[in-house]
Amino acid sequence: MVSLEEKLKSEFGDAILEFKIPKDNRIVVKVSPDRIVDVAYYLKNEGFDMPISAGAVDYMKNNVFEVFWIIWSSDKNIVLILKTDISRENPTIQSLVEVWRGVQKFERETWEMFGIDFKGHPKLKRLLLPEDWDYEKEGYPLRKDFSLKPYTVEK
Amino acid sequence: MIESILKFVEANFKTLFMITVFPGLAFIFGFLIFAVWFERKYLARLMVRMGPVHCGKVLGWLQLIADAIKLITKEFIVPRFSLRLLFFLLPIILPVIPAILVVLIPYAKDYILYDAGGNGLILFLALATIYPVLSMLIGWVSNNKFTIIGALRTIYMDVAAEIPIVLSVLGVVILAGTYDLVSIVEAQRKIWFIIPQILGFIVFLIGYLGMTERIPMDFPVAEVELVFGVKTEYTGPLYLLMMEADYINWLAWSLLLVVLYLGGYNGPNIFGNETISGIFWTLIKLFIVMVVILTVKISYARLRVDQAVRLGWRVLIPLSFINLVITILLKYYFPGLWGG
Amino acid sequence: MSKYLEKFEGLYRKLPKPIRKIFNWGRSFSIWPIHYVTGCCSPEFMQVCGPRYDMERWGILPMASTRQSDAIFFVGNVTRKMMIRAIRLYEQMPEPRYVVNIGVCTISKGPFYDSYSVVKVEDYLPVDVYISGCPPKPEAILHGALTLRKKILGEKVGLVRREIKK
Amino acid sequence: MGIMTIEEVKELEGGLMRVRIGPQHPISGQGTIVVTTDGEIVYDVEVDIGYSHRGIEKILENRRWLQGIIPMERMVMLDTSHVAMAYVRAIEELLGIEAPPRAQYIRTIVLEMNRIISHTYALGLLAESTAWNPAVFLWTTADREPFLDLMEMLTGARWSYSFIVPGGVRADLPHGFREKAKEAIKFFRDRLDTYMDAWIDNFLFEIRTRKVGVIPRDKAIEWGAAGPSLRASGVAYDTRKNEPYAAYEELDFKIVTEKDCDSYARGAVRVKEMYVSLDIIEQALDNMPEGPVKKTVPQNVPRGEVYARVESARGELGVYVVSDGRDKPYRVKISAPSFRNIFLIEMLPKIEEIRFADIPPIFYSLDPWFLDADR
Repeated sequence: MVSLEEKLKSEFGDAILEFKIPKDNRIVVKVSPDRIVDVAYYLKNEGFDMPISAGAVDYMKNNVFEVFWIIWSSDKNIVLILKTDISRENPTIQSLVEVWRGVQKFERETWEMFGIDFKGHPKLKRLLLPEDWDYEKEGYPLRKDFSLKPYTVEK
Repeated sequence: MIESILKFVEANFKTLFMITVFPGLAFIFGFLIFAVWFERKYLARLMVRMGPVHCGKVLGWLQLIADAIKLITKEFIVPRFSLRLLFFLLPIILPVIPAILVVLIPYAKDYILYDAGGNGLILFLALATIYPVLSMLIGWVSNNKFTIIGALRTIYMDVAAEIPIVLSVLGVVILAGTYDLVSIVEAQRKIWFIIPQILGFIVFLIGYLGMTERIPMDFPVAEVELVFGVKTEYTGPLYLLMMEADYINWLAWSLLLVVLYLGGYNGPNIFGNETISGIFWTLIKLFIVMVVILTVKISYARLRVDQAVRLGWRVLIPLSFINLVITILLKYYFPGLWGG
Repeated sequence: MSKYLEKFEGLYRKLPKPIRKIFNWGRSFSIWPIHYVTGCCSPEFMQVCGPRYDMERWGILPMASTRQSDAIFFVGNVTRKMMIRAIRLYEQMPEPRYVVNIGVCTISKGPFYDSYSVVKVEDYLPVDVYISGCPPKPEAILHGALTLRKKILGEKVGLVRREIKK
Repeated sequence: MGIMTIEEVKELEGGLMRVRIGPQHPISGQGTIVVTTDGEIVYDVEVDIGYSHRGIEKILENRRWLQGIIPMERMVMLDTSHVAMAYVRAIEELLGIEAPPRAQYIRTIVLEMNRIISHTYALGLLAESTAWNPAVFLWTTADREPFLDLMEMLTGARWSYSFIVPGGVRADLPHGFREKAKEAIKFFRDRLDTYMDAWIDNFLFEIRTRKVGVIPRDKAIEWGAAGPSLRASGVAYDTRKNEPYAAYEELDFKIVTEKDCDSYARGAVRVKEMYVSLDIIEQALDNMPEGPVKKTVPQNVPRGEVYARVESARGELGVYVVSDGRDKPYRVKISAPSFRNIFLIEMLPKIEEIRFADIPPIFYSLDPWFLDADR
């Protein structure tokens, strides 16, 4: 696993912002958003082939969205968390559907819940929210500035 | 005036009795109530449930009456984009066809309403063809996607089941040497045709399951993909009529099965009256057929359309030809056994 | 209310009392809910239809098509997206039709009291019976179903019950 | 369902129609699948979910750590303790504590009983979807009841237990639980033998499900299948072995896999897994250590982020939790197995011929639970 870190750093240099091994079978890699597709392809060739999940976290104080993909390696049995930070004002990121086809639905959900635009995604269509949901009026539900107060039942 | 009516009734008492009581209206309605109740109760027991219990104190026997009352008093809806007149008329015509089939069947030696001049079998098969066509039309005029797929499947089913049925029935006709249903039953005095015609019986049984839309050949009404098949859009009283038609069709075909292969009304004369014991044995055999079919229903999966059609053309039709050859040989070497 | 329904309504009102009683008896013993699940009480509802609790003893039989059914059992939370469909289903059902709320989510949003998506059923459709619990015990669901039965037995026979709230 | 619009009639003239199966349909559950078909062959399938989306991820940000278990459990009513376990595992990992050994064993028993409850449902619906032996669906409903009774005896509820909490479990085994559990296991093993007989003998069921909905091994990995659907394609992936939790490390069991990759194999995996679950419960009952069942835990969880996963009945259930050191989570992302599995059906018409009548068996062999996919 140490070798993977070295390999990544020698291949991509400064694009690898962070490399952590919090416990057995876990790797956390943080990359800069412009090299995300290259890193993803590289990792796929390293054996990380099955997408498990993808999503985002809203860090309102730092004014960033942290987008993450969780990938499993079928022969090494390691879970990899691939992360990247994008700005909150202009949330666009390259989609990884071309690398791992299975992340399609997760990216679609993230687009819907956060308003993050995944470039190159084949089907950004509403999935979970009702048809009459109005983003202008109601906002994106999983962002931190979305309040549940108007929906709460009065006691 | 009244006298002449009374005279007419006296002269034609038997015919009138047959039309109104047995095997006419009263019998058909009695069968409907019994069959639906029995199906629900029997299947429920096989599913380790109770089925209807509380309606009518004993074994829930009034359940069907309650259902009928509810359905009759419900609003009926005619969908806006359907062909309204046909949508309304076809379900009313539908139960008539199988009801005619029921009265073509001999229940005892001299107890038959209409013997079609010795061509009862041909008339039966000819009339029975109308039922799937009407069913298809109903699916078409309802103008719903599920009913249209159901209608298409009805035709597939007709193609898969009808031709093997006709071919297998030919074996019986050759053995008995007649199209007359009474003579066919009489020809089974010594041996029921299920024994020499075992191949033909299997083919007929599978075709019969198709024509009556029962598992494993019930893909036109496959509820897991088609909701209710062609019945999907019908409400209240019209739905009741469609259900009735379904069960009467089942009754007619089961009776034909009894007549052709299970010896019809033949059986020991236990009541000392040939007519009554004939009717008794017909009904007992009918009941046994019902139980077998319901048991099959609960133990097998449903065939897919293509599988069923393939079964019909690739397996059943060759089988029925082999059956024909065997029948001809039997007829040639043992002519005395078949009464004709 | 359509003209056709009004006409039938008048007819029903003119019927003698014993006949109307018989009608009510028939209706009360054959409540066919739609085969329709909205939320997370559905496993419990399934158990109630199953062998141990067996709702069919009272003639309650889930039906596949809306056209043949008499009642909607809202089984668990109803969301905004589902409510649009539920109203449509309710409109497709023939009169007389009944609505039963199973589970606290359908009554007051329950554990999802601050959800942005869950709605109360009574804001949209007229509700006949409320069954509380999360999920309710099978006995409670049976009791609710029998309460609906009693309600049908005691009501004035007619075709039209109520209009849909907008 | 319903009336066709003019556009749809025109489509029908072109030979194709779009049938919406759900949300009110005998097989649909809370979701919808939109099938483009000419009446027989299926050309395209589209999954439309969200009919029971309650926004659990958002609600969790509004709840304390312990309170969060309650809305979380409503995600999979058939399988609540696995969901709770995933969340609790994440919290315990953040806190850096572990439950006492006796609690781990009790957790294992609860989890495996829940797996049986859930798998009987999947088996019953697969049977129902081919109209194979409609009785089986109701048999499974009946055979679930002994386990529901055990759960009620142990936790006080039939479905939503909230039994597994950070630091252990809420209560110790009650009196007479062991004997009753043994009885239930013996009864259920008999019933499973009956199912196996019915399953293997029933040639019509095999005709309907063999070679239907084949998901090859590489495609299953590429699309991210989960749980039994993945194992039926020959991938030995089971979090209970790969990353053991509760007491699975000390117990002896094998991962069930099948090679056929079709609907039949997916059903067979579930039946065999139930045998394994029964064995695990028996072992856990026999080797149960003595001791306390609960530790006290602080209200606030330290800053950090963690991805915790468990093997729920439908597959791997992962929870990605971010904590900012307060008494409420900052963000919870739930990766639900049904959400991964249900989209497999979208991909299938592209690699093989599917007929309209194949849709229900494929659908139910994937065992989707839409509430879980919607969250």
